[in-house]
Amino acid sequence: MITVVDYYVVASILFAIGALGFLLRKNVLVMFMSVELMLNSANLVLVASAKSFDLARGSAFALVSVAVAAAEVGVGLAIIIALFRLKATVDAEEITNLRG
Amino acid sequence: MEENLLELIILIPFASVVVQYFLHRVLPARLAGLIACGAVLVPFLLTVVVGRGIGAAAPQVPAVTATIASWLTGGGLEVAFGLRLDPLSCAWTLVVTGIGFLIHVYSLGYMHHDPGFKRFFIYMNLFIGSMLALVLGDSLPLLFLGWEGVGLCSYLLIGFWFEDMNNARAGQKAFVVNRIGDLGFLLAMLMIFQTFGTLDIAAVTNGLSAGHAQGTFALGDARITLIALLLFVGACGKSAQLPLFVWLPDAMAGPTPVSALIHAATMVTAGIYMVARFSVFFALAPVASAVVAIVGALTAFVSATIALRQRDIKKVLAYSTCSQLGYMFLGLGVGAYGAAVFHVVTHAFFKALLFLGAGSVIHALSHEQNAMKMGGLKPHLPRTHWTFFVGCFALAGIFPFAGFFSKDKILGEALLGHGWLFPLVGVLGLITALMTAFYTFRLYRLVFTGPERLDAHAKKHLHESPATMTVPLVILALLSIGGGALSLPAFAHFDILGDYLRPIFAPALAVAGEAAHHAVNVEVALMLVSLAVVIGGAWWAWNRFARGPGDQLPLPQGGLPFLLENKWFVDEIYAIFVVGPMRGTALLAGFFDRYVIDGIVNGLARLCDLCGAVVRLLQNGAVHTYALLFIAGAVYLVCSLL
Amino acid sequence: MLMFAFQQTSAVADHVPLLPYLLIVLGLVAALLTLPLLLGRKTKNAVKSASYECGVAPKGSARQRFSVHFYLVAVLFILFDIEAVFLFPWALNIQGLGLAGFVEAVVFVAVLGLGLGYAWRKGVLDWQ
Amino acid sequence: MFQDIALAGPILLPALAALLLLGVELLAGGRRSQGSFLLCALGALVALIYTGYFLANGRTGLAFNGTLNVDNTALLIALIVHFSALLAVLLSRSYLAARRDADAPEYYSLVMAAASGMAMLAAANDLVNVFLGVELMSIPLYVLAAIRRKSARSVEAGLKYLLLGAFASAFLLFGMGLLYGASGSTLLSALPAEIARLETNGGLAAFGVVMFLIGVFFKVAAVPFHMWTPDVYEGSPTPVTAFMATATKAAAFGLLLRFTPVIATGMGPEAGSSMLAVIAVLTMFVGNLGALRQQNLKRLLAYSSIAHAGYMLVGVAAIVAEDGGEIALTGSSAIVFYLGTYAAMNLGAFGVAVVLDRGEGREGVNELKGLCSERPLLAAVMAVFTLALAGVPPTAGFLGKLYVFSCAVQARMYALAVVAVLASVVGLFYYLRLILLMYFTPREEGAEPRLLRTDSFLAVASFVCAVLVLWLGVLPAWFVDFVEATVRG
Repeated sequence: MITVVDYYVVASILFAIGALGFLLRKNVLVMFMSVELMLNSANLVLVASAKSFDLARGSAFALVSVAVAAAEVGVGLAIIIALFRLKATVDAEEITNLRG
Repeated sequence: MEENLLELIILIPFASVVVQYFLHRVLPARLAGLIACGAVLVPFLLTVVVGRGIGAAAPQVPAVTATIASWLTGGGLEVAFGLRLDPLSCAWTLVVTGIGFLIHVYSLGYMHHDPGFKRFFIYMNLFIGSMLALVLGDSLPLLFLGWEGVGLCSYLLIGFWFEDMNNARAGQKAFVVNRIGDLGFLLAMLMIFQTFGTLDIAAVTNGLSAGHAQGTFALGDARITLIALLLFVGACGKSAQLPLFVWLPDAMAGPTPVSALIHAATMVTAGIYMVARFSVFFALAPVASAVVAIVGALTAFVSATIALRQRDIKKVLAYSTCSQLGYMFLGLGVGAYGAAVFHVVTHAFFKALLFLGAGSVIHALSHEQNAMKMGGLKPHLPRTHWTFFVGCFALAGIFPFAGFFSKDKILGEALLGHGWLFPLVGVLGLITALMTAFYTFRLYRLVFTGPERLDAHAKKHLHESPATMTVPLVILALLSIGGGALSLPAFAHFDILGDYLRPIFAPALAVAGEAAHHAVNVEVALMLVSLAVVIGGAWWAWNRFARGPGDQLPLPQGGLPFLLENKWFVDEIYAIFVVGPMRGTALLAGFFDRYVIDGIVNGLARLCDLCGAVVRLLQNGAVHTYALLFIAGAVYLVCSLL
Repeated sequence: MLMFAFQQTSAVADHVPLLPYLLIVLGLVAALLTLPLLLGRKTKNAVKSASYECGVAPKGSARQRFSVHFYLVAVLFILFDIEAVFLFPWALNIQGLGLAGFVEAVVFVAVLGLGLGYAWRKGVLDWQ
Repeated sequence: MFQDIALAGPILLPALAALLLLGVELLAGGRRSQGSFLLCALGALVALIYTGYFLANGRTGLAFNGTLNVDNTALLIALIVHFSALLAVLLSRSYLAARRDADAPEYYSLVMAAASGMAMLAAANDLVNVFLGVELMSIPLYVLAAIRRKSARSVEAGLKYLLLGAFASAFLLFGMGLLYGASGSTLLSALPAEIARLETNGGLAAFGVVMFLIGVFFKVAAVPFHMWTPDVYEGSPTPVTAFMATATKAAAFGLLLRFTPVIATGMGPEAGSSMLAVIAVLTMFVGNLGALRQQNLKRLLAYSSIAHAGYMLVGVAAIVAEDGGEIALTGSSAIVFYLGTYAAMNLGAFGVAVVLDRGEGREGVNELKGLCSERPLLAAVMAVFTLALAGVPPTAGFLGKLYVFSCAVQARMYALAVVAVLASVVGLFYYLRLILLMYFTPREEGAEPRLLRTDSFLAVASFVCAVLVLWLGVLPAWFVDFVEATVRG
């Protein structure tokens, strides 16, 4: 029997995968993708909870968060392109001019 | 009417600061200096006018109060910008503005050629204003405001002549050490607020007296003791007591009038003021009082030993200031509150005189401060010489100069006190008196008599100081001679200051029990003993340094054989029983000062730097490091739930 | 008996109509894949094995650069695409939401339109 | 409906300004930097006056089915946000005029959009609105950080902020999901009761609270979620940094204040406050220690802003410790007071940094050398800000600290109060160094005299800040009364 808790577990695993991806990958684009995975795991929690309470609010919330995430992606890609134009790299480890 | 005058007392110095700051391009230097002097003289006159009205001893503490504006409210806190002129604050205000005015006038001459002339007077006026806020404020926050303000001015003035960062260390040291004291003060303030629900000083002290009468606060109540101790930590920082006294000798790097005003006559007595202000707390906390007495006596003793061999004329006076402040705390600790305040007043007279005299000497010798390179200045600087000479008598405490009466009052209360502690600190005080007389006359002999040891450059410019500098010296010398008349010994039944202050300390003395009145012959005998001790010390130094520094010219190593050559019986006893241990103590104290206290202060700074380096090392610019720390923090927080 | 079991677990019962649909889909896919093999003529040359009509060439350097315009348009597309999602719930409840809902939707579209106009003005849509 | 829109005015007006700015750019085209500057400043001013009017007349209430709670605290925070926005815009003019690599209309439009998000965050009473507010605040800030797109440092700052900010948003959203799962409600005001009702999900709620808080900690720059702060503050254009440091902090603390009941029920007052206390202590010390040897003024102020977040967290910890009761009110007003005064002093300090920068990116602390003799008024103003940041009386900074720390004492968290005072002592070192540089250190031998131009808008802004800092320090009664009366409602 699949309960809402199972959804939470799956979501947590997805979240952890995303966080690990963010930590381990050097490519800025892939790191960004990992964040999207984390956001979607949160959406999973929202939708699963909405289902378990039989309330629509959580699903609507998920919809909003998807839209907001899209906006974030738009901005993110733009900044990454600006960076690539300046430094010809998308390696996060090479972007360490600001430090100390 | 009186309220308005009271407000003016504190507003005038600040107004003068504002005027001088914004018009500093326009104002001629001379005029700026005169404005600054006037901004101190007028408050002094106003204080005299207002203060006369509160002389009458009533059951209620007589006072004039004024509220300038409402200040802090909220969180159950109601604090106004209120001023309160009662006998205690009146005494301090008169000293601050009176001596302050003389020192301002003196500075007109002393700082005449300095490019920072105008800046100097702005800081000085700012200092006077802050000090008045400290003394006149009727609430703890206002007191703290003044407390910080004088600290800031002191810091600015110590660093006055410093051109680059490294040399500003002295100023920074003063600031940091004071901060440790402030921490105690702040905590005490928070605890007082928690206990009494108000920060109004009169309300707090009245509340405590009433609470004691109703049995809420027993004698030796732990909370009251803790508050008293924390207050004393604050006082230790500001008034340069063990172990926080290290900053004061370093502070001598500032211009000499600053040393006279801030580091001798006024600011450093702020700690005394605070303890006197909260005397009820200390009366109810015998442990805290004992700590005050012991710390005071030890400071007096240790600083005096260090002063014995100092070569820098200002350093001698600086250590002497620490030592005299120790006397005052000793007095407060043994319950001789009135005597301690009396000593504050006389000390302000003669220490300001000595510092200004030293300044005059330094001025005449083109900034030479080493007493080993002076000598024989008596004919060249006649007015400076005789005023300084008077100051020496007062500091040493020789009858009938001012220092004699105040010092003797403290020593008398201590030596004749009950238990074992009071006589013990009294004896320590007596030994200190001996050393005080010794180093005072050593300094006098080294500077003014004996063979001239000036270098050529200093000799060429040798001249007596102008009248702006010598007139304040003369006035201070007269005060040092006659100041003792303010409060003659009990049997003389002439005690203006004591009567004036009585209502202030009545609650504290009611708690602790009024000191027993001693028979006249006991008091007189005691006076004679202390006088004998002091004169002995003075006479010995007088003879020993008749021909200049003698064995003290080379560095201290190998001084002991010379001492043994000396045929004097007293000298030999002194050498065997006193000088040896004293030299040890002095060495130890110097060592303690240099390595332990400095070490702790510097070590803390270095530790902070090290931690800062670690923080900056982690900040390596890589997003991955940041994310790793982020996740580590997240994992820690989540795990802390389990 | 079977129906009884289905009634008990209604979640499964809800999906029963999907079963024939699934079978049809699978059958169709299988048929489409196998029939050309059986019926079609087989010619092999480069043009024939290339992707049909459009899209990115399947082979070549992975480091090949694309015009930034390509990304800009793609990003714009994603944004407007997703914002359109919000119009669906509104459309479904258009009766209940009434005039106020209509005004809100108009404002929403107007703001989106402003964004589009801005992008247009900035020359994002000029394909040069 | 119209009532709702009127209440949401502090949120909608800056948004409208943002759209107008885009619209003007759309119709007029080209780079009308002067016009967009004036339009933006006008928008911020109107929003500020509107918020002030509502505050003065007690026009508060719930809007949009209770998803926005425009109460007095929200209005106060919005007031601080709009004040910061206005002053940051005033600083921007001369900064942007000296640089050719940022587009003015977009810049101003984004500032207004972010201000709208911040105001929304302050009033949000629903998780959806919280998330929207956070993102509407953050996304424009990402772009603003990177807006000098020819400058590698600016773009690097934007990228770092974006990556880590999105990362933190994921935590925030995940926490919201869990809280929703634990309560079945997205209304912040309903969360504590619902969580208590569905007590079986207690663990879930606590987990949710922690994840949510991590997201908020990132926004207020609390250790160890602070690492972005120094880099982003250094790389961003100076006025943007000033805006970020003051307004973001205000908005995020507004959210945190509204969230305190949820922390207390979700984690329990004990665990919640001790966690906040640990974070607060770490934040105060790391911030102050990191600033010790900084050579870059903006970076130094960044670390200082971390430390200030720590001081304010002390107050939050106190509020959570005594769930409900008197301290919730005094603590809230103390923190709001702190935020207001901090905004004034920090904006002022950044204003001076803009003057010293001279459009050439001179950000070293050594630029302060000899300022006293060159520009005494500027030096005095900077000294006021520095002393205020250090918390030295009689400036407002001292009072803010006093209020916040005394909250900790009221909540019987004595150790925390002592540590907080100690940390502020450490902080003195580097603030003092700035004063030393200005007043005691002359410039190098043979250094050219500098041409320090003060744009008139910038001068007005700095002057307003200095007056506020001193006024609120010397005679704060009216402001404290006002804040406390309004927070009490």
